[in-house]
Amino acid sequence: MVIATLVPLQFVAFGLVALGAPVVVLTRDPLRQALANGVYGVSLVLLFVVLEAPDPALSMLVVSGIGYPLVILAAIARVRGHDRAKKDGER
Amino acid sequence: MTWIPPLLVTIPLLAAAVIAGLDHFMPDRVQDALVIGVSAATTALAFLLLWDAESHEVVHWFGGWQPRHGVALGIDFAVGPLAAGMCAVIGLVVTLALIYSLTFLHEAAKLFDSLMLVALAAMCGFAMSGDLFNLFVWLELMAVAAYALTGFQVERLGPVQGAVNFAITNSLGGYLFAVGIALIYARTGALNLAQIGSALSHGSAGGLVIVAMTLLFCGFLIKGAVVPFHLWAADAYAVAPAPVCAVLGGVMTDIGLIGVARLYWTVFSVPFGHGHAAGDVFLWLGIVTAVLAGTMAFLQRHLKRMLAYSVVCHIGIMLAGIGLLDSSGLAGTELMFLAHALLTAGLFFVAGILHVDHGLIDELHLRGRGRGCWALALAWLAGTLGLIGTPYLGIYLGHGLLDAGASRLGRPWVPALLWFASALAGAALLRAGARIFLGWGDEDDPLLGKSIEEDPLERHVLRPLVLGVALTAVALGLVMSIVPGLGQRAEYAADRFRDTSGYAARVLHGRPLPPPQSLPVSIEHTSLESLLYGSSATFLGLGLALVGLYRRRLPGAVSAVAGRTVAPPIRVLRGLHSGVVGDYVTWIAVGTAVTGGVWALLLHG
Amino acid sequence: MSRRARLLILGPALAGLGALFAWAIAGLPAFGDYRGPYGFVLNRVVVPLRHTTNVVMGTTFDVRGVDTMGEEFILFAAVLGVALLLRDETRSREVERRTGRLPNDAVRLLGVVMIGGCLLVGLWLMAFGYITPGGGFQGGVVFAGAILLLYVVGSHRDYHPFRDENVLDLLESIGAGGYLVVGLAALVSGSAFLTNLFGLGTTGTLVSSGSIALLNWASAIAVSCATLLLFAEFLETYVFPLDAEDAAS
Amino acid sequence: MSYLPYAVAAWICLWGIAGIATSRNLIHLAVCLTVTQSSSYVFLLSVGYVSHGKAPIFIGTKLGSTAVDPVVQALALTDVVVSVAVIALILALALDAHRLSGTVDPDELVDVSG
Repeated sequence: MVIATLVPLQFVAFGLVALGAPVVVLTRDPLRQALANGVYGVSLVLLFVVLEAPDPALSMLVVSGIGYPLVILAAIARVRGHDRAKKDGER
Repeated sequence: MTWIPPLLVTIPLLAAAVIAGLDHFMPDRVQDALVIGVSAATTALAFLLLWDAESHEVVHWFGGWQPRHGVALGIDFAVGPLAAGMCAVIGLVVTLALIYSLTFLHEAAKLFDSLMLVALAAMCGFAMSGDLFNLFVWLELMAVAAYALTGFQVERLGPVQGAVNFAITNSLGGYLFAVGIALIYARTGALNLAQIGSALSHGSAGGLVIVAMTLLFCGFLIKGAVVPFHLWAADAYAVAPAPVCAVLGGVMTDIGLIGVARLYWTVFSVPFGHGHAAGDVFLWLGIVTAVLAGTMAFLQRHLKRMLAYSVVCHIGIMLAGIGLLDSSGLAGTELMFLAHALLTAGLFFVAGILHVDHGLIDELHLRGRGRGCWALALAWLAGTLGLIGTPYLGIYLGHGLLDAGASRLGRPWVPALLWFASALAGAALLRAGARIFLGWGDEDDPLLGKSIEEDPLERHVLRPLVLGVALTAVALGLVMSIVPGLGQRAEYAADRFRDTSGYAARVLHGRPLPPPQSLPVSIEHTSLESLLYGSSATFLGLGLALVGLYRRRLPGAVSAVAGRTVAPPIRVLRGLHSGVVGDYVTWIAVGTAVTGGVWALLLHG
Repeated sequence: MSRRARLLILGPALAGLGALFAWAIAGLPAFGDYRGPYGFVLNRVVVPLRHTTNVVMGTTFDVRGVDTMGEEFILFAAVLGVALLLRDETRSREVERRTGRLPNDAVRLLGVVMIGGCLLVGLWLMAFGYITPGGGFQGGVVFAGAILLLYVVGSHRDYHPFRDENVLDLLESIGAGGYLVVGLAALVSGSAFLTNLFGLGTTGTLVSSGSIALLNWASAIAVSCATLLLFAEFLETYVFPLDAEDAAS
Repeated sequence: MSYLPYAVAAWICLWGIAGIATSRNLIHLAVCLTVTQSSSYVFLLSVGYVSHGKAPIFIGTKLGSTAVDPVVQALALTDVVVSVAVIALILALALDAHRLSGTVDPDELVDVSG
């Protein structure tokens, strides 16, 4: 039987992911959080690669590189746009 | 006829794709006909499947990936009479809801129709699937369709709040379920339910299996709106359009319970079936859910919110039936599912018609406005009596079987509590009916909280059509207790559903079912006990409804004592249903941890 | 309940959940000690039986093809749902769309190169998915991203033919419906739903793996269109006019 | 040491739930949901990993060489798509909430209760 151990690179990848999750959760400002989430996404991609899972890694890459940021940033922009429009209206 | 199960999923999905794609090219009439035709055809196929599944297990291995040497490779739909019956009822309720919405919803009809068909397909897939991850896929598909349908009325805040709470809690439930899948997969290396079960039959069932079981079941209990995971249900069901409510409340919530039963009897009864600990947790959760939601129903004035709590109350009763872990209890749950789905749908339809007629949905505002609408009044009253379980009406037979199961297990107090709960929920509905259709009771009642109003979606409906649909739903639900032969068939279906090793042999090894003996076609009789319970629940419901209507006329001493003893817990109870999603998520975490802890204590060692 | 009360209840609950997780983890096989059998069996049988070198894609589109069918429709339903939920938003925003053309030719050239690159990568991911890593989903998202870049770099008009939602709706339905039709074709011919009917071809080439290729392309079309439609719902009426406004002020 | 990957997955899950329960912004909350869901990918892929195994793509390697589990990878793929669908819907709802009530704070988004 193979004695199971972590390859150093895997250790690093798991460490990054473990650090990333609280950072994303604790970043309360949505714009900064979107950024943090992007970095977290990259660390997940790295993790999937070192776990020999190229397909999920690619999928995570396109999702955290294109999918999430676009919808999140659009939502943030819309919310801020509304707020600004309302402020202008009040003035 | 192994070709039917995939069709129940693919026909509605294909129609959804066609409608979404050809929206700009298809005349409205053609689209209406297509939607209703497809939904009706799916229902008809489900009935055909039900007939076929009586004599053997209908197993369809997708892609032709049959198991090799007892190792499942692909995904299967394994359909017994119970699953087929569920599909038939789901199809029936969805078809009725679609006919009802023909004139009820004009706006965004393409999106609505497509999403309803997607939900229909997902629910059928969920009822039939024999693969753990595939269950997750259907669960998410029906959830995604349902979130959007709940928020249909985007011009008001209520639907948005309801949909947000629904989406967040149920998504979290889905993710807990996914983690549970990973854990159980690590232990067994299988995703097919029958195969997971057989893998768990050897080796110890330690903490891993108990925790995985907790996560998987909690995922379903969130979907099924069981205390303390039920908080989203009233927010969501109160705000969706009436036909969507009928589908969500009538069948989609209850389907979480089918998931619980399926998972227990294919997988977890293998390691834990010798004891009663797993079932007892369901039994207690069910009882607490039923009583609590019955009380909450009594405190509502918004008709759809009241119905939502009534749904949760009956979910509790059905979960308790599963928790008895015997055929009688499961058969009772099954029959209640059938009657409850149709009756609830019918009552939501009636609430929708009242809303359209008067532009009001608040019981107190509607007081006396329903005078003279005899058809509506009849539908409401009959539907309510069916939901209480007045002897030989509606859910009565199911409740009777459940009673028999409970007393056979030596737990005669279970039926008493459950009947009390259904009387409570029924009392709320009776009170509302008497106030609206007879003009009884006071004009205001501070007990029922602040007034809630909303604009109806549509003011010009083809009234005979919507009324006809409502009456049909109520009538079909009402006769469920006296359909000859249904009770015996439900018990047979439950027997087969509970036969863990037989199921595994049929699915993994293709072993044929021994020819079933022919079942009698007669009305099933219930015990004297159930008859008494059913009648007293009806009288209790009527009495409580009168108390609710004429609370102020009670003697001063009585109301003073009641005010002191009942008011504080009611305030706490209302406070818990805060409408804030952060609270709901907190209670989900608490519920999952406690459920897991209890199972850890009861099942370990 | 107050936020403080919520935290006080949440803390112990999460501790309890953590304890449950710890208990479960103690019973898991050690990391790297996967014992099968499901995955090992598939690794052995999928390549010879289906002539695809990428077992993950063979699993996704053939052995567990129904999951992927459900997945396509989850995306499909999400697009419909977002359109349903945002229909008021888009209706109330009848303002003219500003086009905010980027003036700099160098930027435009860079953009065109990037778009070309993205389109190629997207197509490559779609086409070779069942041979090397990639597949309909990944390729579809990249492809949609490239078309979106076209919208950013070019003027609004360049994007127009793709943004025509009737066409996108139709294409998405063809993609999602196509998946079903491939499955139903097998059912009609008397086999199980989604049975791989077509010639399996030579392992490692683009014409290998029979209907896996078809399903892959169907989902690529569906995913590209779904992603574009989602982006369109979220983006088209707001973000870019806003940016143009920022640039102007 | 060999249990570290699973512990990381559980850790992520708990943080995600904490984030959802305490969030004051629906956009933030939607991202926290994806964090919770990422826990299930990490669990799945860790569970299917085989020491010294290669990716289950058999080009130039002979069949039968040690490879990691392809099933969990297929499941993770589906899971990723689900997360995109859910985040899109929740963000759309957040926009609706903001349009109607001017806030994206779930604690203030209470129309009915009790």
